[in-house]
Amino acid sequence: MSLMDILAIIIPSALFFSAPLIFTALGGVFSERSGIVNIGLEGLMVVGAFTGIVFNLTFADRLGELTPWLSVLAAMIIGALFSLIHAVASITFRADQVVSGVAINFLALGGALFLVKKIYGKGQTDQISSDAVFNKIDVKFLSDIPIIGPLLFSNAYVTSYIAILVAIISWYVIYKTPFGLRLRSVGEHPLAADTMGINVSRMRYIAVMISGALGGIGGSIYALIISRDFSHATISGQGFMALAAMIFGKWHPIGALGAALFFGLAQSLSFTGQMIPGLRDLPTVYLLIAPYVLTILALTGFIGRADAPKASGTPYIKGKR
Amino acid sequence: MSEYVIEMLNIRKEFGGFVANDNITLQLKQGEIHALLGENGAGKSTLMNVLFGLYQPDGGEIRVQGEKVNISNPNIANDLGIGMVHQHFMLIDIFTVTENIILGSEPSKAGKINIKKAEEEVRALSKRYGLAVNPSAKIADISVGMQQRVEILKTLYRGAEILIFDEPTAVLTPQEIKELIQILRNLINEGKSIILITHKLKEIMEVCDRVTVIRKGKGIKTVNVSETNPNDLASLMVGREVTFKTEKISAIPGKEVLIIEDLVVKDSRNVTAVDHLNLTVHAGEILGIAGVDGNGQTELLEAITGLTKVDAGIITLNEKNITNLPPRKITEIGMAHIPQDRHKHGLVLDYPIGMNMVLQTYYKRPFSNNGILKFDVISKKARQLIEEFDVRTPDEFTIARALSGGNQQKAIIAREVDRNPELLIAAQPTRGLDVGAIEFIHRRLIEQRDHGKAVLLISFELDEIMNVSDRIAVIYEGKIVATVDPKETTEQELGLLMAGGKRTEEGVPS
Amino acid sequence: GCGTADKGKDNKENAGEGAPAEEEKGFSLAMVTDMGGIDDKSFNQLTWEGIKEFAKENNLKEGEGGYAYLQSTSDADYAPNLNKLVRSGYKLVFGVGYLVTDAISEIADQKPDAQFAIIDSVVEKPNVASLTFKEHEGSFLTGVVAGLTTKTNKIGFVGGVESPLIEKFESGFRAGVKAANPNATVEVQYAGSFTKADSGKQIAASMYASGIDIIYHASGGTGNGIFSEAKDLKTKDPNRELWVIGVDKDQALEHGNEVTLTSMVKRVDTAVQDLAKRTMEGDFPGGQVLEYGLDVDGVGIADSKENLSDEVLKAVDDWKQKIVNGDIKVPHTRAEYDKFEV
Amino acid sequence: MNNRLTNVLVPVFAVLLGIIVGAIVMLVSGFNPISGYSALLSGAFGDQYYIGETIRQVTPYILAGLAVAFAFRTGLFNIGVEGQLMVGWLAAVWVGVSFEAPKIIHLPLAILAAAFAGAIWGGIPGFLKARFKVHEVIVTIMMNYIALHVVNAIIRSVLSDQGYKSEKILASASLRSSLLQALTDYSTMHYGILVAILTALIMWYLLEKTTRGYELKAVGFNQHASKYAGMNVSQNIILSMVISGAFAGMAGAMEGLGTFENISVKSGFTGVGFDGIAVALLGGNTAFGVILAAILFGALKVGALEMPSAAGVPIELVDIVIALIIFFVASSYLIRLVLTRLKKEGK
Ligand SMILES: Nc1ncnc2c1ncn2[C@@H]1O[C@H](COP(=O)(O)OP(=O)(O)OP(=O)(O)O)[C@@H](O)[C@H]1O
Ligand SMILES: Nc1ncnc2c1ncn2[C@@H]1O[C@H](COP(=O)(O)OP(=O)(O)OP(=O)(O)O)[C@@H](O)[C@H]1O
Ligand SMILES: [Mg+2]
Ligand SMILES: [Mg+2]
Repeated sequence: MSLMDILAIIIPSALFFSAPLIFTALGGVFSERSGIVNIGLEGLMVVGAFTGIVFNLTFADRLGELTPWLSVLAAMIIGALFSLIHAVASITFRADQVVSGVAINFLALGGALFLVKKIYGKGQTDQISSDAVFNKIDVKFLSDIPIIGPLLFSNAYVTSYIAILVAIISWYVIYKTPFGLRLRSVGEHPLAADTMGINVSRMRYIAVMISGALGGIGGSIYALIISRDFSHATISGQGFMALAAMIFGKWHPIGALGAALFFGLAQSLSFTGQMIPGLRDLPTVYLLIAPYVLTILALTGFIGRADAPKASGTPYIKGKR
Repeated sequence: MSEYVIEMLNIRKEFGGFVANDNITLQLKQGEIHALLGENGAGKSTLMNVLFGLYQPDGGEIRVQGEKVNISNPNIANDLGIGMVHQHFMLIDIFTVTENIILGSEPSKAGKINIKKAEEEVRALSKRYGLAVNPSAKIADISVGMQQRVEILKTLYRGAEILIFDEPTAVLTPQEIKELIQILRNLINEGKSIILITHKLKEIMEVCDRVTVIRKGKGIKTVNVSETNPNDLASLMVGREVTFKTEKISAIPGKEVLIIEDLVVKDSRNVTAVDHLNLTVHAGEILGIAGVDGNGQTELLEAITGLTKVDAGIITLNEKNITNLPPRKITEIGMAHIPQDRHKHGLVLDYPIGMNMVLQTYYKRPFSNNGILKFDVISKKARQLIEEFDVRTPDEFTIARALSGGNQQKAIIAREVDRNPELLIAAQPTRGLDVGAIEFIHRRLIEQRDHGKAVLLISFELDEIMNVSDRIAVIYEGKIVATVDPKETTEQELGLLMAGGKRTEEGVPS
Repeated sequence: GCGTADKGKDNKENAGEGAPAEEEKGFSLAMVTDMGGIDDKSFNQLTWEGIKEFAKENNLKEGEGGYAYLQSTSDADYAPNLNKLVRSGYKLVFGVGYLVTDAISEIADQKPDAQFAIIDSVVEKPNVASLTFKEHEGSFLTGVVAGLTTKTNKIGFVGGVESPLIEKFESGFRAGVKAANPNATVEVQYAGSFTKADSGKQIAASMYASGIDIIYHASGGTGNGIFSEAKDLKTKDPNRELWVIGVDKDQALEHGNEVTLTSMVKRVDTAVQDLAKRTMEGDFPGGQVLEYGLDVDGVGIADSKENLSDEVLKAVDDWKQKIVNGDIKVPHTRAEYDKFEV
Repeated sequence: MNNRLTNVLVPVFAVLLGIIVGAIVMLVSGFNPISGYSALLSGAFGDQYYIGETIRQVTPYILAGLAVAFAFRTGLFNIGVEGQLMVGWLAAVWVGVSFEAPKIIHLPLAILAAAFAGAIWGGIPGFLKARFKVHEVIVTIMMNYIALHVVNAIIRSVLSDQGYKSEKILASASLRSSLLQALTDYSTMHYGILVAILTALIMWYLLEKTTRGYELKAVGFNQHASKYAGMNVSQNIILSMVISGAFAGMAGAMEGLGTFENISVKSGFTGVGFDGIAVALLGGNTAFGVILAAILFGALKVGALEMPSAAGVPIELVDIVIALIIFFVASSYLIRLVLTRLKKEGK
């Protein structure tokens, strides 16, 4: 296979693989930038996947074309509401944020499967219909550009582009708007923010709910585009990969985007690798672990240290120093 | 319409049973600088935090321009034209000066912060009040002095008419203090009124109109500065006589304990901070290093104590070469160190004060025995030190965090002095402390000297240097530019040398 | 299927009036699932369907004295679950999947007079019947289908986690392709998991992009990703010919037949029913290994054949005959495959 | 109010609240909480057999919990227990099948091998953190996946001939005992529980009584002050992860030498490592707390298996109850408020 062929294979598949991670990692960025550690991302994705699939199965015949979009919307809303639990616990009740995050993960999986059994009388849902999913597209005009056209703009899902767009928007919001400035101030030095008349709890509530919404989207597009159903194994570790992407990206939206894309590339490279003469003779295990080893090497080699927002993990209690 | 812009009447504030403010009354006249004076932990910050809306009073009332008000949060304080420069700066390191100033009331158009406009406004303000800042610099990269000017700008940006300064000078160099005092005057001329918390009586005498003294949470008395003097104020605040000039017998210098030859150290940004520096400290003397902040003091210290790498030169302690040795080796050879930043280096704030007392010695007998800690021994030692150095804490099991900076500092000094080292390094040992505590600490340093130990004192406070040192070395741009005898020099001369001026034979500045 | 719950109900009802109790001779049976649970769309589900079918015929009620299942949430649950069922007095206890092997042989020793059956694995104990399937033979037929259907002469196989069982699918399939179409090549990949749909989708993406037009998968939930990729490529370009071959059940029923070429079905359900019947009639084949192959239709290709041309079906039947007659021996390891000649 | 009393009451209330809310969930979703919980209870403690199974489940939870807790106490977050557990399991079985030896040698050797393997797997992230400041959370997550695939590959290529599982370990390396089986009516309980409790004691002693523990905690609280005080920060970070990893590896040994007596190809994570995070946090990252939390956790998990058959309640409900308990423990501030209220009214 020529390099071009290989790229033409791995880049599109990296794009759809990364999209859910991008959304979810961005959610993590919002939450942690406001000072709330969120290792509940996994759980938020579960809730998103569950909602997306159930909504899709329930309304597909009535909503037609719009079904996938509305499924994602539903997942977004439910994700945001679900994350309120984390917000209440860790902001209002000053819970240890890691503990609360862990609880979120248990609650999400337990609750979702419990409901699936209630609703469908079995442990996993049916496959959603092919008429109610996002389709692969070639972007008009762009896909005709030589070289990058086929690589970047063909055989892709619109959600991947939305993910990248959302990453850029997030960067703008966090670094260019008053809201973003306040968000970061609350995550760095809540007392200072308070003295500047910023409502610390409110900012943190908003941030956590944004992370819930984005996590919900991430989970739903994973389920809608990749697994097409929901079961105990649909979301198994992607949330933690998103967490890794967020840290890898140094709590920065564009960084998180880059990290998520990196994971996607590494993954699809390792699978495509199995078909490249020479590499195919390697024992499979080398290719299976390659993405993770690459990540560690990348971190060690040129990413290096990253500092979390100063106040992340610590509840803000008025009048305490 | 009363003559007072602010009236705090019988303010009471408790922290879980502990009475921090016990019916304190403070009245601020339009256009005056009103000093608030009290020991560490007397309740000054608490009182001001009440006025600024960070704490809610448990009793009493607040009036602004004669109107009774309820300041339930800082927003309301801002709206009432009250601004506060906090004791522990409220700045966000990773933000720029401008971002810190506009935070919470950002000029924006189409949802985007208009950073250009903001920076212009900041420039205008800093010009008007003579508060030199670089609007686009990150807080982490600017000097403490500039950080404080940023704090002041924050309040002015919000149109504050009444400004509260909580121990603004504790962290400043003499130069910066001079500038600050000028700034305060400008502010008054611009029609502002000021409450100034400070432990430095000299400053009160210099700029303030009236002063309110509080002790252990109770209001003692309010006097016109013109009708009082430092000694009266000191005894009012401490509740006993305080001597300022710590008198001491003249030193009998012995052998050379610390010898530094051609030391070169690079700072974190890898620029030469200590530049071929030579220095010697003898047994039985206190060598004071005078200098403006940022002339290499920090790097010099870290080099001597092994916290940072030496690029060239040799450091000798007790005839042993300690250049680039790990901190523990150096400690064992006989060095103790009262660090500049007590919270960052001095203490493990989440450990009980007792455990902090053995921070460098826990692994040695009698505090531990082949790897097993001996808690009874440690507690005994801790109680002894707490007693001896009068560290105000319920017991040795209280975590260090809950102590006032003043008492935290005493604990550190107790620990370091108790190791009875050949060389004691004291960096800014009295920063932020009240005169009582300062007097106590100075006596301890001199005691060490009198036991024939070498003491290296680094301070930005000239009168501390002048008071305590037997010899003064002036550091400028990483070099020792002069060594003078405190008896034969003047603050003016030192100030000049610290600014890089030359020195003539007669010791009269040219 | 969705209706299971109600089915359960109504046969409870007619059990209530219709069949008198003594007719059941108190026979009861139960199963222990692996982590997949009774609706894993694979052998757990098939076993459960077999049990339910049998129960229906013999008017057994769900619950003690009738039929039941216990789900395992981790490998550590197999032993306790098996033990539970024996202690609740079920006459015949199924363990499903090779992962349950050790647990069964252990409990079988502890409870010598209980009767067990293990599916997909062998336990040599007097009180354990082992039901295995000649997946390689069934896979051989799907290989034949693939070999004759491919336009590009490039075919893919995707396995879940490498193991002897999946190796049977792989070897049999490759042999079938080789037999039917020597010019076709088979690309083999393992996802390293039975649950990573994203890996499945990425593998499928790269395989289809590299010109492969048929993928046979033996990778459980990972296969979902393969189907979703195939469907999306098909939706985008309806004239494009690409296929997935399903496994265990007739996956066309679940994924539709626009991309499902055929499926290699394991009639676990019928095997379970046979065994249950024999056991109820007092003819429990303890200690025996019952191998279900093409000969007894224990394995084979699925009923939905819309996508299979007559000559393909014809070829399939011929090869099936050859195998049943023993004219050719289908390899079930890579080693045997390498030696395999037609 | 009496602080010690509160500290005892808070978790108790948290558990009660969790169970109550769980009951409400059952009610609204049409199940009978009484039968649900009695099934849970009998499934966990019903008779000696179930007790045996519960103890067997508690054993690895204790060790995994200790691993997470130990790292937490020194300011590190070890999400990699899962992977460290797997390599430990592999190492233990490897030693268990490789050669014969008297039990006094063979069994300890196998456990040590597991601890050692886990220590290396945990030490790598520790080293990368200390040396390159790489965030331990990412590295440990990545190491989990690497462990999964590498362990599977070794089982197939080294411990078996392309098979799916290793040989059964030799009796001389087994933690099982006919005595325990007789006592618990053939449960899979084994002597590992003693190992786990011993390890808890060791952790407590190490952290609370020794100079090493003093250093580790100091570094966890404030690296600058520790460096100033002459401690070797990097060394302590690595050591902390090494010890944490060793505990996790021993959790693997419990599975390999006790519960399963072999190791088979895994198609996914065991989950014990992730549950360990919850156990540690529930237990307040203290050795004793971890033991209690592990018992609670193990009982819930084992008891849950009984709920579908005996009460028709889906297993997942237990995850919900667990989650709720964790929430209420975390939100102890709320409970403290309530308790102080009650006290006030009492007066
Ligand atoms: N957040 C708090 N929680 C509990 N007690 C407090 C708190 N803040 C202050 N106190 C108590 O109130 C007393 C006064 O504290 P305050 O900060 O006002 O002292 P201060 O006068 O500012 O001391 P310093 O001169 O050192 O700044 C302290 O001694 C302390 O015991
Ligand atoms: N979180 C807290 N809980 C209890 N008491 C506190 C707390 N924070 C501060 N205090 C009390 O507040 C008092 C003053 O605190 P503060 O930090 O102002 O002391 P300080 O001497 O001003 O410190 P520094 O010298 O560093 O400025 C101390 O006596 C301390 O006991
Ligand atoms: Mg103060
Ligand atoms: Mg102070």
